[in-house]
Amino acid sequence: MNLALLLLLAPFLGFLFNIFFGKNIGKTASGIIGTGTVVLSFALSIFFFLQINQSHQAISIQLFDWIQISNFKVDFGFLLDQLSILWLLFVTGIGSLIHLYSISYMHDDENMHKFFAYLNLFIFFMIALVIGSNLVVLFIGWEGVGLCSYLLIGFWHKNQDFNDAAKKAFIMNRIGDLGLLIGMFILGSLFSTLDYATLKTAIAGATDLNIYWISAAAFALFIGACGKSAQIPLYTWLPDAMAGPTPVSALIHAATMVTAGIFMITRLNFLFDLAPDVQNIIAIVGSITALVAATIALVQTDIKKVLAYSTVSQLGLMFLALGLGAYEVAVFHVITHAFFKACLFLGSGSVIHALHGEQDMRNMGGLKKVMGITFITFLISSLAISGIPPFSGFFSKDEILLVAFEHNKVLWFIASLASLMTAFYMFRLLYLTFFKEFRGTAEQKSHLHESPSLITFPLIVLAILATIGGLISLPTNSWLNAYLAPLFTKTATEAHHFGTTEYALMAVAVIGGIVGIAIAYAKYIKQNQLPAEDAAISGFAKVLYNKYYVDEIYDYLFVKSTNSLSRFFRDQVETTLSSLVFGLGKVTNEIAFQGKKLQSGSIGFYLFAFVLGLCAIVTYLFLAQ
Amino acid sequence: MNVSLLLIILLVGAFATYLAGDKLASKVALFFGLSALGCSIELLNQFNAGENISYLSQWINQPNIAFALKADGLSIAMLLLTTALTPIIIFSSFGNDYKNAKAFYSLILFMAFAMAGTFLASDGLLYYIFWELSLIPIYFIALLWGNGDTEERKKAVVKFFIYTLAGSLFMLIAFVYLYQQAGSFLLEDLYKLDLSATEQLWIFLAFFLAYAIKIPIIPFHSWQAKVYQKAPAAGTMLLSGIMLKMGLYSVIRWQLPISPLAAKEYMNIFIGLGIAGVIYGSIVALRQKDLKKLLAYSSLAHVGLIAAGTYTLTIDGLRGAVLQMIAHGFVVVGLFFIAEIIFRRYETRTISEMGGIRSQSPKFASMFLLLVLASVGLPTTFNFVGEFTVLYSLSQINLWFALLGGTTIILGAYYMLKMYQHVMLGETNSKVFADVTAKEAITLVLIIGVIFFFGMYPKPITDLITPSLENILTHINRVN
Amino acid sequence: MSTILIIFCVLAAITLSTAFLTIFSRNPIHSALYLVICFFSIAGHYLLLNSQFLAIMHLIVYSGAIMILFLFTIMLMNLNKENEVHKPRITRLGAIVSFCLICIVLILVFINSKPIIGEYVHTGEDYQSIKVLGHVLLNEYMVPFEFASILLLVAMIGAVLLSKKEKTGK
Amino acid sequence: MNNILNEIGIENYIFLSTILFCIGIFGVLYRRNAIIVFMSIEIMLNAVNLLFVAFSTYHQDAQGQIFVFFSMAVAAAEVAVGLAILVSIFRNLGSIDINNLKNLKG
Repeated sequence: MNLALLLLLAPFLGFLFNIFFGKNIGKTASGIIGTGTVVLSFALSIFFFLQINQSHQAISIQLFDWIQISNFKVDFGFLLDQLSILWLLFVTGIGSLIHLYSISYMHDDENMHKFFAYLNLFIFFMIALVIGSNLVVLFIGWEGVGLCSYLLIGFWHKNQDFNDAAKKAFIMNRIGDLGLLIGMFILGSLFSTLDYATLKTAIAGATDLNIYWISAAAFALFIGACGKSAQIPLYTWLPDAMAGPTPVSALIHAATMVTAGIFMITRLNFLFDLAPDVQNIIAIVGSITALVAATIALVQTDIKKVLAYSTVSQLGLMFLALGLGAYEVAVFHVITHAFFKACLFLGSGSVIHALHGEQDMRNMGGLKKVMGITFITFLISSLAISGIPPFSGFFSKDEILLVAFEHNKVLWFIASLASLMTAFYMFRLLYLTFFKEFRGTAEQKSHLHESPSLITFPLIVLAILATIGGLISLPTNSWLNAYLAPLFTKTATEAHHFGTTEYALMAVAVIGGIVGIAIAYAKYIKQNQLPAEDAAISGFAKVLYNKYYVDEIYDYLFVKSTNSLSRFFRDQVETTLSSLVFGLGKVTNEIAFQGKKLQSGSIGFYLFAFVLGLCAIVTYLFLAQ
Repeated sequence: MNVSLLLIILLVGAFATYLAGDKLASKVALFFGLSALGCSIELLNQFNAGENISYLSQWINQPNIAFALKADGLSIAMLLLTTALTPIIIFSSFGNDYKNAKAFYSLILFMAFAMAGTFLASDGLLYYIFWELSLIPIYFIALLWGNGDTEERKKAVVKFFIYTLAGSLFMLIAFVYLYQQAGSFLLEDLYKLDLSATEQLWIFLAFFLAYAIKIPIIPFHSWQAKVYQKAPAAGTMLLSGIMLKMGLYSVIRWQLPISPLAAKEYMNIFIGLGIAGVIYGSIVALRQKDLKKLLAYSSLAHVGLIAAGTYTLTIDGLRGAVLQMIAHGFVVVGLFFIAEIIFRRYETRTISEMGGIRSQSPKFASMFLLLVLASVGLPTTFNFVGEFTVLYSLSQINLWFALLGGTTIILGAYYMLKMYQHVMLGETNSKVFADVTAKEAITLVLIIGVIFFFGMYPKPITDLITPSLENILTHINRVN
Repeated sequence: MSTILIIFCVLAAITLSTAFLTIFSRNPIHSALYLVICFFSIAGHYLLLNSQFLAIMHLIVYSGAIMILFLFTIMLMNLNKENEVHKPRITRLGAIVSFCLICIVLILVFINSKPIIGEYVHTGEDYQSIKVLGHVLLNEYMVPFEFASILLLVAMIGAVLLSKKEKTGK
Repeated sequence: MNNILNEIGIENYIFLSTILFCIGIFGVLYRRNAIIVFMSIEIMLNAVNLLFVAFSTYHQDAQGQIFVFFSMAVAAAEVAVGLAILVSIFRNLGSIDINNLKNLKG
């Protein structure tokens, strides 16, 4: 128990230390402390993993009461089971690597200690999210990682554009958070608990389940997941979030935080299984997101933007798997994706580092020669994400496509199309960045260099993982499925029956990937094309380049309308209300003023009033009865 | 210990502060504020030991008015809020150089006295007297030490005074009517009354008018923003931190149990008003140019949610409301203090004239950010506990209420972060921003500490208020 | 119809008509003279009710003192001309309406109160001779009596002060 | 000897004094000349006095008559002061038309 707490609190202690003393102890020291705490957590995660892999017994910790609700109470409780430990492993593992990477990457920044503090805080919240034993503790982590994302996207806070991006990320996440809250409220009132274990038994034991409300809860939770995991319609924050330093993009916006939605849905799989309508929605949203994001990624020229949309697209695939009830497949893809996408981001970070902040691919090229390690790791990851065997992405993506084919051909087609595009844009990225001649300025060229070993080491590790990561769940003999089996109610983990269809599908997927690569090769190597300048883009490409104008539409529909409503309220309604109140005063004043005129001073008039008053009083007293 | 000792300390403190002279006034006031805090902690101990904390003596025979004070868990929670915030507010004013300081600090203590009395009184007329008494010091504080154009300030403050006074008169009428029915102003006697539905409706409305103006619930809020803007920092803190809570407390203590039928019958309307306040306040806050006005509207939004919680008439709603009241009290005091700190350096409250402070004073930025986060109800802050409970109670009434009320977490984040961005972030400001002084830092750290401690461990407060809220709830549910 | 009733009717008729004439006369002197007649008739009523002392007092105070005062004032102001501008017609109409209204209201009140009309008590005691009145006045009403004298004194001083010509030359 | 009211009836006195009183009111309303207004007031006072005396007889009691004495004393004082005021008004304004007296206006 104490070790579990240490696992949770180590990054938090690192955060406290760095925020209070980080400035005084020097950059490297604060980086080492930040990294060390996460490595400690990672070690503890391994410890718990080994423990649980043997005992198959979940560890549950209750700390103290937190929130008291009439029909239940929420406590600080933690649950270490297969799922949470799996997540812990790659969160802290990749976290450690990225911390390590950051020591070098952020070394020039004056606020490096803060950077590490925030990263540590993020890891802390992520751990809380993962190991919380109930939805509210999950919510702490959920909001906490959102906060860290806000802090880290806006890390260079002097640039208001970055701050805008940070704010946007936080607020869009909060829209999802509201959904999560609503889902919690429905669950709370239905089952009087928010604890996963009790919830599971309550649902399993219930005889008359109200499917309508359960579906509502599942849908609300899905909205929450949409926000955090950047699905349509709440995905636009993620590409903007690339404003943050690249390690942040790798850690938060590719590998860990954005998978929180998938974690939550997997966690509550027993609930989602009861709501097939919601599952359908999830699958459809996931596949559409995958396709839309992939199309946008086709034409982006900012290296990080391409990766960002690629992330959205991959997350869409995961949601597709979730929607089809194949939770373990989604988890599998989460893990492999974490490896190769972190690697890709870190690799792009390495490139950006070498080019001193240049992110536009049109100004890159030919880096293969100078940045060998970066190139190779990048290539491996690109192959992995494109689904080329034997790299890890092939296995996970293939499983998703298989599941989709089993359920719905249209979804399969969309997903396949998205993967084909993935292969194309990834290799477009690769070719534009690393092949041909360097297109940047001469000054940049003179500084080109391979990154230091602190940067390349994580790249190598991640590339290895991206290569062999597929081993944990081979199509016929899946360790992962067996490991996760206790979590799921449905026995969907049965090994696929491998027949001709499956092999054919696999072949189609691989061929699709190769076709994508080939098109990219033809276009950018053979024909030596370059993406057009911003002004020269036209037609559908322009729509894609401008991301379907979704940002503009949202801006117009929500931000502008809210702002003009606000202005209307401020200028019209407020003044009206205010003048109504003043109006009351004015009416009183006016009555007094008019009444004053009655006091004309004319004795004759007074006497009349007197006599009439006398009449009235006498009538009232003696005659009215 | 006698419960009236608390009131005596505060009252004596007010006079002593005045007599101490301008130089010593602040210290004397702080001393008495702290002793009042000690006194209420002692009351808390006694209460936890199971003692009955009340004081009753006949005051006027004809009509039958008693000097009746009674403290249950709810009252003690509110007393703690009052007596904890009063020293903080006094301490936060140390950095300002007010002229005629003795009167200023004396009025603050006097106000604390009146508010503590309001929370303690269990006799209708006594309660009413304290209720109105609290209006007098804040009127002078806002009028004499406020900022901005004198004429405009006078207008705003007089409007506030007359508006709230007018609302309270309806409450007085309700009390007179209740007295005619019950023959006594004592709370227990009023609880026992068996009024018809129509009578209850009228009484409910009369109370509502008084409270809706004080809290304020839209559309009765038009005094708020201007007064918050014009009043001095301490005045704004008193208003938003404690005085608002008087209204909410009174809803729970007086309005709901005395007229439960009406409260049940028209529940949806009043919850709707509260939630309308949430959305309206948040949206208006989006485009405020003045920092204090923005905070005022944010306060309107939060208070709307609290009010909606109280009108759900569920234990969750009441408990969440009380928790949120306390949390909001601390946060809003902290935020107004932030505004004051900036004003001390920049001599402005206009948001567009700020910006880039974070790079000048990172410490200040962190503390500000923590308060902003608390205000938007991030989990592990006290506000989250209250907000969560209130929203849950709303969802029990109608899911749409929770959904609409929940927009506060989106819109709240929007306007607060937008404000934070324009006040703190961006290119380094050309004007010099001296780092926070030790006194300022202590104040802020105290507030932040309270917010996070109770955000993690709200159990003491929950346990304190729950029995008395359940008791009130049985009174509410006595008729069906 | 008894003699007394006839006397009453005649006196009442004189009272009312002279009262009206007082008001309608354009010349203040005439008004004053009609008022004197009115007072005389009221004194007649007193006599009819067997209150001789009061009747005498009435004559002395009203017809003697007060009316003389009036006449002197009128002469002092030289108002014995019919130069008064009448009030506007609407006011006069209003006055008549009010007059009718209050008459009706008051009379209705008396009618509504349903007085018991029947035998009147006659104790045979002496209650209104000078002797009895003086006794009551100086025993039971001693203090008010003294105050009345102070009042008269004060009124006298006041009247003198008020009507004294202000010294204009400064 | 009989009560004289047996012959006349108290109600006749009531009506008489009521009408007399109303005539007084009418005079006050009708005329602008302050002197006449004063006279109307005297008529009203006398209407009341008359009723006092009538009731004094009705009750066979001296109290009513005593009251009339006081009433007379007050009336005398009032007339003395009132007329003095009128005189001084006349001196200042040159007329005693009550429509000219508008100084009561605040």
